Amino acid sequence: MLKTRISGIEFENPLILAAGIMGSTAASMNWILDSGASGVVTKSFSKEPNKGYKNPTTVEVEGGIINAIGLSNPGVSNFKNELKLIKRNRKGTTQENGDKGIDSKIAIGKEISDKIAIASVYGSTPEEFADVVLEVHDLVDMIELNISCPHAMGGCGAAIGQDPNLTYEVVKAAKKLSHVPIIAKLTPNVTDIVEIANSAKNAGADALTLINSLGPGMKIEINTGIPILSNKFGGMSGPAIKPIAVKCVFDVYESCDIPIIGVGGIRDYKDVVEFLYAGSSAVEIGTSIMYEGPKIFSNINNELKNFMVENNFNSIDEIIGFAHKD
Amino acid sequence: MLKTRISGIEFENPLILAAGIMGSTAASMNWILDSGASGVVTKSFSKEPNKGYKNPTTVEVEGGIINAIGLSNPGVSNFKNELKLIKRNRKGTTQENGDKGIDSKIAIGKEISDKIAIASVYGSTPEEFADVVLEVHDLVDMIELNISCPHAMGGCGAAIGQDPNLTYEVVKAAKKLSHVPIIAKLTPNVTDIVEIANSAKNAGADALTLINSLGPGMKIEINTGIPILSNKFGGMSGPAIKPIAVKCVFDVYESCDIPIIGVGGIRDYKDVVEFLYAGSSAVEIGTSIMYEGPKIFSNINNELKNFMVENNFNSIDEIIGFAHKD
Amino acid sequence: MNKIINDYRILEIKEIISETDTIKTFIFDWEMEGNRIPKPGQFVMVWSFLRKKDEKPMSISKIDENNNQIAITLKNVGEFTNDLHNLTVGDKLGIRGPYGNGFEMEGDNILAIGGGVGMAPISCFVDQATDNGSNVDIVSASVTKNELLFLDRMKNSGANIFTCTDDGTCGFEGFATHRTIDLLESRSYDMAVVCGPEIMMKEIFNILEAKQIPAQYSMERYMKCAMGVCGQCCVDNTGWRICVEGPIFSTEDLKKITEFGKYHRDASGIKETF
Amino acid sequence: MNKIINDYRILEIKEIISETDTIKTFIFDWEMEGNRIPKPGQFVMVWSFLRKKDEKPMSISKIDENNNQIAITLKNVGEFTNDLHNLTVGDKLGIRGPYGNGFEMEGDNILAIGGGVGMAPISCFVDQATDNGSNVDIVSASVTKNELLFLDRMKNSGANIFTCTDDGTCGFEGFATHRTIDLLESRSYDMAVVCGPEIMMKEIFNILEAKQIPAQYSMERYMKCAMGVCGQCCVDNTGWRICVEGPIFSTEDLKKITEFGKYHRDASGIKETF
Repeated sequence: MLKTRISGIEFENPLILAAGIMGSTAASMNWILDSGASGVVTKSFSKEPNKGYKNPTTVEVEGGIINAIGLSNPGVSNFKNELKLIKRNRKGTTQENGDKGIDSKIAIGKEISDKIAIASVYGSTPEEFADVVLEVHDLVDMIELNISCPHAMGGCGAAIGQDPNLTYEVVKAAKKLSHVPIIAKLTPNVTDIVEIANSAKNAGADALTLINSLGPGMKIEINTGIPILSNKFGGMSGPAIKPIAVKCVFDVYESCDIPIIGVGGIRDYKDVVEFLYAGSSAVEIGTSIMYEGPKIFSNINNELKNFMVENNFNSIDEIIGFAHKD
Repeated sequence: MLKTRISGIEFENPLILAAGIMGSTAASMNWILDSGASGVVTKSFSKEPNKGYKNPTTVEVEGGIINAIGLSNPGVSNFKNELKLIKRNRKGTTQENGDKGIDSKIAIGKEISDKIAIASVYGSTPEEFADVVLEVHDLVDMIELNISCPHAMGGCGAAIGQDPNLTYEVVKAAKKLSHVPIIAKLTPNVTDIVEIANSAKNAGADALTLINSLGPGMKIEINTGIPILSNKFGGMSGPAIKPIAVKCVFDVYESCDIPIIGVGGIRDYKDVVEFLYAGSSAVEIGTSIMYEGPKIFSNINNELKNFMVENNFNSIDEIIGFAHKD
Repeated sequence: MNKIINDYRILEIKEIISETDTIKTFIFDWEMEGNRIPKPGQFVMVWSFLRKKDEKPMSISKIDENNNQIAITLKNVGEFTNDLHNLTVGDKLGIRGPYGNGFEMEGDNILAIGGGVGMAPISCFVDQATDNGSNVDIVSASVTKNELLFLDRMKNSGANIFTCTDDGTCGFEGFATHRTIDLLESRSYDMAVVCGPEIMMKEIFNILEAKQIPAQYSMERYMKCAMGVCGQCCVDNTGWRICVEGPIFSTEDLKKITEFGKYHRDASGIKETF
Repeated sequence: MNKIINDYRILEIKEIISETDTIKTFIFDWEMEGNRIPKPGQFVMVWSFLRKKDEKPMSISKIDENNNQIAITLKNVGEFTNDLHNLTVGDKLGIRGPYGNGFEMEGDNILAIGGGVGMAPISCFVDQATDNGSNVDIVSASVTKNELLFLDRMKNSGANIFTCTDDGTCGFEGFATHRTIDLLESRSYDMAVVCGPEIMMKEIFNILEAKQIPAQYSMERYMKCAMGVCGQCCVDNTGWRICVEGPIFSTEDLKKITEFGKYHRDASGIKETF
């Protein structure tokens, strides 16, 4: 009932772990998958290791957090070892996490669908993206291009996704080589996200993830007058950015006919339904893990099923884009 | 102690009513002034009357509201009658509002500073702006150009402020004729707000107001799948947009040397201080009136004074831009 | 920080009562909980999303805490109310609220004056007052007999009803003002509550003022946000917001509302005289 | 929805105690209120903003509910701790927390094992246990006599202290492991709490496991958000977050943490073996 498809790949439900949240190790991603997510997006990684910014890298604000982790990652050659350990084939297997959170009654001993592993990759040039794609495309089911991080250094992240031409070049380079579908993750911090979406589509992107974190924003500590994040500013995520993410999905759905994965502020099944109504085929969940832990995935799946029964929806497909019927 | 100056105009404190909030009548603006604001920005008005969008025009979201009122206003010739009734000269005068909110003990019978009236005007062409400016510049102390409303129709609002050239032309046309300082109010919904700020400055803007509402965003009703606002989307305001507003102020302060009025999500004195630290010379307060009513102005002024005493600040000037010292 | 109630409840119409040829009452289930429990005089914002989308403030005309229901009562006077009059049981509307301040009970001898569909908030208050054991006289006015609202309900409440119709088809022939003057010759009251066309309320205001009877009036203005931010419903010369400081105003308050009985503003803010 | 404590308190350093040549304790006023009241074993994030800006997790080394104070105790081991060691009374730090799960009391006969600055959370727990009237034996280990922490405080708590130093300058000459094996020959315990270098903890783990003594261990990993989102502090093979599911883990939990005693990850996520 909860099944959905993106670019020919089937997800057992529409809930995917968002990039940058508990995605640094196979172990934490497997925990998320055991907790009910149909797929995971890894933390973004690059050709070379990157320590990211000094702390503080995250601070709470009204309705969410702002963060400037700075794309820390161990580099593709180290990270491949993690990718290999993501348990994609789940027939009868599970991991025991005891009372720390996994609903083991659901998982243990059952036939379980395959899970989807999505690598989030970044770089500063089309060549860098291509190099990383080549290294990992046989280890994952899809690749999400991070061309949208609002606190990246040296020409990475939003420096690409705020420019339609760079967006085109990077997506094209990745798509040309990849054995698996390419998803472009876009930034809302542009004058017109539809323009960027179409650049990505024209370059061959199979799907889009909307949106990366908002702003960026900053928080200045009141007693000291010092911006709290060591990078001074960071991308905003959490419940407050949802209206803007939903609007981006709504607009891009009307003007760009490739599947959309919605992300931004999802905390419960109502938020998921809103993103589906707006035109998302699936959603990613990240910051709200802060409030509820990994069990947010099974909780929302259960709520979503109830909602669908009560409202006579037989499939996720029937909900996708519903808000555009008028 | 709370005095601040913008383009040669003295404000008795840094708190100004933001455009679009309780600014449709002289009566409501006088109430706000009696409640402690040093100045008011009117609701934006245009050459011709405009009924705006049908309801619903406002809906609550996490951390604030989204609205698409649609720039409703009675047109400049009607609105001039309201402008004439704003009580700018306050020597010994006050208005009695009894127990509905005004702290009459403060106002009655005292020598009171003059209050600042700021007209917010909009149009779709430089000529329309110029026409409206000419009609009202003798009735107000300053004029704020709304080139940033994210839900305006027909080439008004953000359609201008998202384009550096249109921004330049509109500001230039207004500045050329105006007897009073011209403030450009900018939208955060651009790839690079500093670029727009410099266009406004180069065209002669005396000051900038940062930021207009964010996004826009949308909220889809969960049981019906219908976008709630009749305009489907609207600008987001309220506490959640503060980090993004503060970042805009911070960036523009570093790159564009005209005074900044900060606005976005201010709810208490801490928020005001944060905007001052970032580089605002004054702030505008709007949506938070929803939570506290007009008394928010006197409340914050009192808190702000306490903060300054406790932290050894003798003037607002000492706080402005403090976060840039490093 | 006040919590504003601003999430819509999408509610099925449980029952529709055709009160008169032009007036219908719509009944909804309503969770009576915390600040969701309405006070007489408060209003809700009613969002119609099925046909032409629009949203308007509507006084609550019945608060039934036992059965967890509320009602609104609308006269078909324009596009929006006409759309609503075409709805049937089972159709849905979005409702948010309640908003505003409501009537305050002051004393035991109460005069309640309602003109036309203005009986909506008045009947709510009468229910409350008679439940409390107050003596309530109602002046219920309309153009003609068939337009008199809630007669049975008001009788059952134990209030004394003094009807008046312009055409004399029921009770006194003439306006609410005349009926009120008549009543005041022989009776005295601790308080009055008034709702009806603003011109009527203005005249009642003068009558009650002359007799020094403290009164509360239910005001109506074009409304957008209903949350106290947009400024659309602010009145001269105080600037008060009908949606927050109102819609109920005392005699003393109303003296400061200089536009009372004179003009209101349309959606664009242009003044329209009554 | 859990409320995450994530606002900084900018706190003056009220007192600095030079515990040893390389270890200092910093004392802060702390409002003991709701989920701000720390449990032994919890940690705070300490933001240094005066010189080189950085932020690190630090175990709470003293919880003084009577005087509304907490303390942290740091060994000067690198750039960050060196910066903090150069602060003086009156300087300020940003503190947020407390975070993590803390030790759980299980039974009355307690063995507390602390190696070096690992005594910080252990001493907190000993204070609580002795207050509760439990019997507590402490194995306090360090390289040399001058580096033994909190000796007077621990004596005053009523716990029995069994010191050991690598060079034999105080108590037993040798490691905490040897001292523990010795103790366990003649004594039994309901539970043990352990904090120290991970290699030491791993050996203690084997010793206590052999004796079937339930134990709780305080783990440390590179940390960024401390709010359970960034994933930086997740451990193999469970994925648990040290900042939320930890930092205290039971014997049973620790058996599932396959990287325990083997490796940890640096800021970029690269594994470093111990």
